[in-house]
Amino acid sequence: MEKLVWITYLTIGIFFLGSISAFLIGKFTERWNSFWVAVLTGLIGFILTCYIALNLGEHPIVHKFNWFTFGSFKIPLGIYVDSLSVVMALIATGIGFLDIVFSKGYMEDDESPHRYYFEKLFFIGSMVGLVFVSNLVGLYIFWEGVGLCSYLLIGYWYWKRSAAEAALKAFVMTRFGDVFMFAGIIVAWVLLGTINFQELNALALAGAFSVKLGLLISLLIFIGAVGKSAQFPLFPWLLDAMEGPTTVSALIHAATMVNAGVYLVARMFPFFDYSHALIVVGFVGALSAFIAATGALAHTEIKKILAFSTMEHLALMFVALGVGSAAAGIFHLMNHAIFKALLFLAAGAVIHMTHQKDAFKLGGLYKYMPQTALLFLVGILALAGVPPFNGFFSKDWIIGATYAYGNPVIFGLTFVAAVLCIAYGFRLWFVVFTGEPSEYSKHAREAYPIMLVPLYVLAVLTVVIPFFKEQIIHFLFGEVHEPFFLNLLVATLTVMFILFGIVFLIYYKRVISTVKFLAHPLGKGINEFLYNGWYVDAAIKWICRHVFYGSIAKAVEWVDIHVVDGAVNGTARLSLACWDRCRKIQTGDVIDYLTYFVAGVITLVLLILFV
Amino acid sequence: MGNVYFWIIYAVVIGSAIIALEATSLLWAAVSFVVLLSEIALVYFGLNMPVLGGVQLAIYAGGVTILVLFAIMMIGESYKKPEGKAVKAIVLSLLLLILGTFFSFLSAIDTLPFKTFSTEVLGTVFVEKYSFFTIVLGFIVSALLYMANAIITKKREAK
Amino acid sequence: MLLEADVHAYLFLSFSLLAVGVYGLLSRRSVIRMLFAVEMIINAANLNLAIFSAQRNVDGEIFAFFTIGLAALEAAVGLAIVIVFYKRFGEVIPSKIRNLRW
Amino acid sequence: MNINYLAATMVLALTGAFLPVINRLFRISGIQGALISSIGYVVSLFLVLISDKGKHVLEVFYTTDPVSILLGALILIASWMVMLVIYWITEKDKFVNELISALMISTAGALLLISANNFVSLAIAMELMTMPTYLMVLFAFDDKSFEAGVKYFFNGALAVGFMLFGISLLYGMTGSFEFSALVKNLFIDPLVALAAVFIFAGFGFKITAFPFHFWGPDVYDGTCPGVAALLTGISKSAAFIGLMRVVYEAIPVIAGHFTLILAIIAALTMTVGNLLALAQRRVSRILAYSSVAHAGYTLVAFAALSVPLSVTGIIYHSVAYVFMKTAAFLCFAVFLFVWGARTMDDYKGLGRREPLLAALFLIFLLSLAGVPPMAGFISKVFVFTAAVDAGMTWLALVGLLNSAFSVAYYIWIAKQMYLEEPTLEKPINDSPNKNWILLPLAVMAILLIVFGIWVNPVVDASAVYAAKVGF
Repeated sequence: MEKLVWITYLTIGIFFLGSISAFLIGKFTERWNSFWVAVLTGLIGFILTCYIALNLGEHPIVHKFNWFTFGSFKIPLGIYVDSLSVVMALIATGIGFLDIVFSKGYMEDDESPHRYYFEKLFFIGSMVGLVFVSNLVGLYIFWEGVGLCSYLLIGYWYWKRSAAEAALKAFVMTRFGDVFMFAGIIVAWVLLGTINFQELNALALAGAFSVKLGLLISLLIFIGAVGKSAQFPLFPWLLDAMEGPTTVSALIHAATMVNAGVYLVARMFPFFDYSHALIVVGFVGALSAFIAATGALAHTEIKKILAFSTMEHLALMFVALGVGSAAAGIFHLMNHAIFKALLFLAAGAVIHMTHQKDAFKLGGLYKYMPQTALLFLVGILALAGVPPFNGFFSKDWIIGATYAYGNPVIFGLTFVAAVLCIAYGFRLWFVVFTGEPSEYSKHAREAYPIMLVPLYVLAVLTVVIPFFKEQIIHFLFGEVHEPFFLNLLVATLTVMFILFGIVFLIYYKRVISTVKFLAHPLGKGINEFLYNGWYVDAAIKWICRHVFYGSIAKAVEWVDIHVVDGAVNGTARLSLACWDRCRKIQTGDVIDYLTYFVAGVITLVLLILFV
Repeated sequence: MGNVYFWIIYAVVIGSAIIALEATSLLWAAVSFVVLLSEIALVYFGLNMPVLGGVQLAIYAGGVTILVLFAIMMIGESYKKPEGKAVKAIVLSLLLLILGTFFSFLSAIDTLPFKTFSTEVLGTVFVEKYSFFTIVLGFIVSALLYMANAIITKKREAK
Repeated sequence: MLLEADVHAYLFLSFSLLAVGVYGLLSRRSVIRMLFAVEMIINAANLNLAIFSAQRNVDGEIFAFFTIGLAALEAAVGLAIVIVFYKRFGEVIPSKIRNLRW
Repeated sequence: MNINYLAATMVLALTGAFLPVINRLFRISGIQGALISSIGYVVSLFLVLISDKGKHVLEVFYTTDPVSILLGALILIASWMVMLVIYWITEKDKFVNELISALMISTAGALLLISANNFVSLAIAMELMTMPTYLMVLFAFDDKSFEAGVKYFFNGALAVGFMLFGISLLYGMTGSFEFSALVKNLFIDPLVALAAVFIFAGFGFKITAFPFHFWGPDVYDGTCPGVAALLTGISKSAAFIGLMRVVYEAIPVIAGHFTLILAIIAALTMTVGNLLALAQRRVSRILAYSSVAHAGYTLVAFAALSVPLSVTGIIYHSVAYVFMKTAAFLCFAVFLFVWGARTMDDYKGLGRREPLLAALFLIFLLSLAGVPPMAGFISKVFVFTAAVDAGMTWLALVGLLNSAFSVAYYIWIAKQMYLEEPTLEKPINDSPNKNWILLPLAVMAILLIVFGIWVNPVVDASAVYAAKVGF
């Protein structure tokens, strides 16, 4: 047991060590040497994680220590590794490793690979730390580390204005959620006296605190998860984050960052369950899934379609958690990580070879990149949930669980979203790989072997995973009852088949034209509505600008008019922003400053007199 | 409450202070300022503190006033009637006075009999306990002299 | 003893001097008068120290020596700044120079 | 006071006092001057570090406890770095030795201030720290610095006057200046409250608390940035500790009634600082207002004075603050010297022109914003936890909101540096040995990160102090 503890710490540490040495070695020797360091680090990290997974017995690995103590106040830290964390770590390190290998081909023209691999290893390391720590404070530290790395990686091509802005947006939006999460942690710590996951869950199971308090804490923490996992309404950053390199998107979407939110909810599942927060999780998930699935239908960029699909699948996981089936959610997380990594990396190969991100400007690529096309198809099939592939098993389980849960709204939204996968998936595939080759397609050639090898590994995994479903579920959750409804399965497959038919007719046979639909104002409106993600981004901007900014400005304005300036020149400049007025106190006149000083002293004295 | 001498001194101190601020001519203001400082020295003498009174006279009425006069000669001042701000200043200072007096009457501070300390005691305590601070004052003076030298030379070179 | 007064009267004196000093600092716009006002405020504190020292022990009186020294240094520094200010701007009214604000 | 600590301050002040003399005699160059004063700093630092041993002198006036040793060492390091940067950027100025001399004497004042436990020594140490800076502010010798000098002087004089008045009132109540005597003899009384307010006003001037802060941004902006680093980093940190000693050791009996007022002042200070910082275009003013906001964060800890954690909050924030603010202003100074960059527009693209310097600047800005690995984060955690502990959750929430707000303008500077196209074409002062100047800044960045992770020294020191003041 003692050995496993040290190996766990070593696993977290090796990534940070590797990231720094990759940077230094790349900086002071040949730049691409950092790649070998990164590969070595990733491999060792993966092997160590596998070792932990194989040696993990019935009991979780637990180690506790205090970061520091001060009287009765102490900040505990420590690790807690059970099957859930180990599976998350396997996903992060395994897919991270494949992604590192793939990047050798994708980033071949890059000038600073040492920076790239430094940030990348740091990212993976933060994620591994995040799933191994045993309490909320430790999680928060790594949580911020993940956010920082995503900021750096999304803005990796910082000289591109759009990339820089996307990075900033991702940072600000996830930070916004984190503020609430931090508040939740503080509330939990102060009022419940603990921040350890196991103790919190035990308290919840024992019913040691009121449901309302639990609901408050759960919701505050859930807002953090919403920001990190890009759910409604904090998802617009995920779309803009496509400005980063595609390998980074693969890492963010499949292996690390967005999974963190799902992991957090799963980790605190009993707590959420006790405090009745799961219904909120379910509703947010269902709504996000619906928004994302419809949005993906309208988009034209390869990566943005994939981004919407990520959001949808994460939402499905949240729905699964929300309806109380944590096993389905985590199983789907694992499957999603595999096929989404496959899709993103394949898309990366396409984009790298054609230098074009817009799917509708490509076409007929099958002829030039047959292997990539087939691998992409495997990914699409898994994404759509077609039977022999892994996506089918978990997605069907989620639909079944939702049906069994019995809430018609959640079920309806989830069902529609789940079946729409096949529509946008095949729409994307048909548009990119079939039809007449375009200008961009004609220069393309097959991806390099070093890029194809990770793809093949992932594609094989999509087929192999279903065979081990029982073992995996047992490893994770022990005995779990899986709801099964034959009618529902048949209905799902039928609707999916019909949708496939429609997509086939529109985009492959091209017998139905969408031009007329788009020309009609209503159709155009719907398209734009979906394209812009239901205008949530615009709404957030509007709220920021008008509600927060406007109200603060108005409040300060009022104070200024009625208190500072009197009626002298108040009403004239209503439209000035808040600070523009506020700073007028700083008159620059030394006598005014002295007056404020004395007035301050007298006010304090009066306050003492009367308070 | 105090005897008649106290109130005479009170009147002179406050009166000269006000004149020092309000007098139209800067020279009269300076003279009034000297009167104020000397009156305070007189209070010290009245409290049987001849050394403190002497120091007050020497440093203030001697040193500071000469500095001020020197500055007045260099600068000069054309007196202008202050505008606007005086009301705020009067209100604030009156508030301060009223609050302070009010608090002092509310307070449980007790009037002890006045004692006289001999100059020997003063000197002994000063040397034994407080002599360290003369070194500190010396450092302040040296830093100020260096900086003043730098600034004055800079000024000369700037011309 | 020449000045026979209880502590409240003395406090009234020092508070009055403080108030006059504050009044001067806030209402006079010329730097020299402001310097006068600063000296008045410090003298008010000194008066307090001397009075309480006469009632209690010798510490306050010695602190008053240091305070006088510090106040004199402060006056010297102030005059140096004032003269530099005057030489540059040709002006003894700091309220008129307001480049640093907001 | 420990004899070694006393020797440390004397060595520092004497080195400062004799530096211009040496210059007058031997005409030393900038590097030689830096070496000589570095020797002074190193000896002094060594003496401070060994000052838990040796005999004690002047026990009535000064105490040497872990807090003064810790803060003294850190203030010395910060001041040392300021000295190096000032030598580097004002090498051509004939009077740089005089400036350094005043800097060292002022630092000696800060060292005395953080160990004072008597109002006499406190007032005189504060004057020793403040008085040279009245003239140092004028050193840049341009219009702005004159204006700043006048503002600083009159505000300072008023503050000193009020503080002396308050001290005299306390003396009148008890007949002693010693904290240990005051804490025994003081009782709740209107005059004591008045005196406490007056003394707080004097400190409020130094730490730029809300109604007393107005001089701050103008002066930090108007003077040369090296002096601003001294004013806002070192002397403010020392004033925090001085105020802490007054509040916890001298007037705890009355301070307990001030928590609400302190909380209100803290909230106002933070809000005013952050709101006004958002409006600025000049980087020095942004840093100045953020310094005001940081005074507010520290006052949050003061407001929570009923719990022992507040001591840790104050000390930790002072530790973090002395490095991050000093270093931020020094980075600004170097940018100003090399590129002439003052406004936000000038900072565009400087991340590409000066990658290492900009990276260091970013570290300090992030620390000011309170991002995890740096000391600025942990200090905020302590401060806000102390507030929650003391039952002032609303204050902690205001603080959290404020620190969320403040991220905006720090990130804005970073954005200008990294994401925009450069506007400045070539440096105005391109020194060949430019990389040397990164060394002092890197030292501060490393210390900032070390104190962000290794919290034990500060926490231990504060635990000792908390035990001493009777928690």
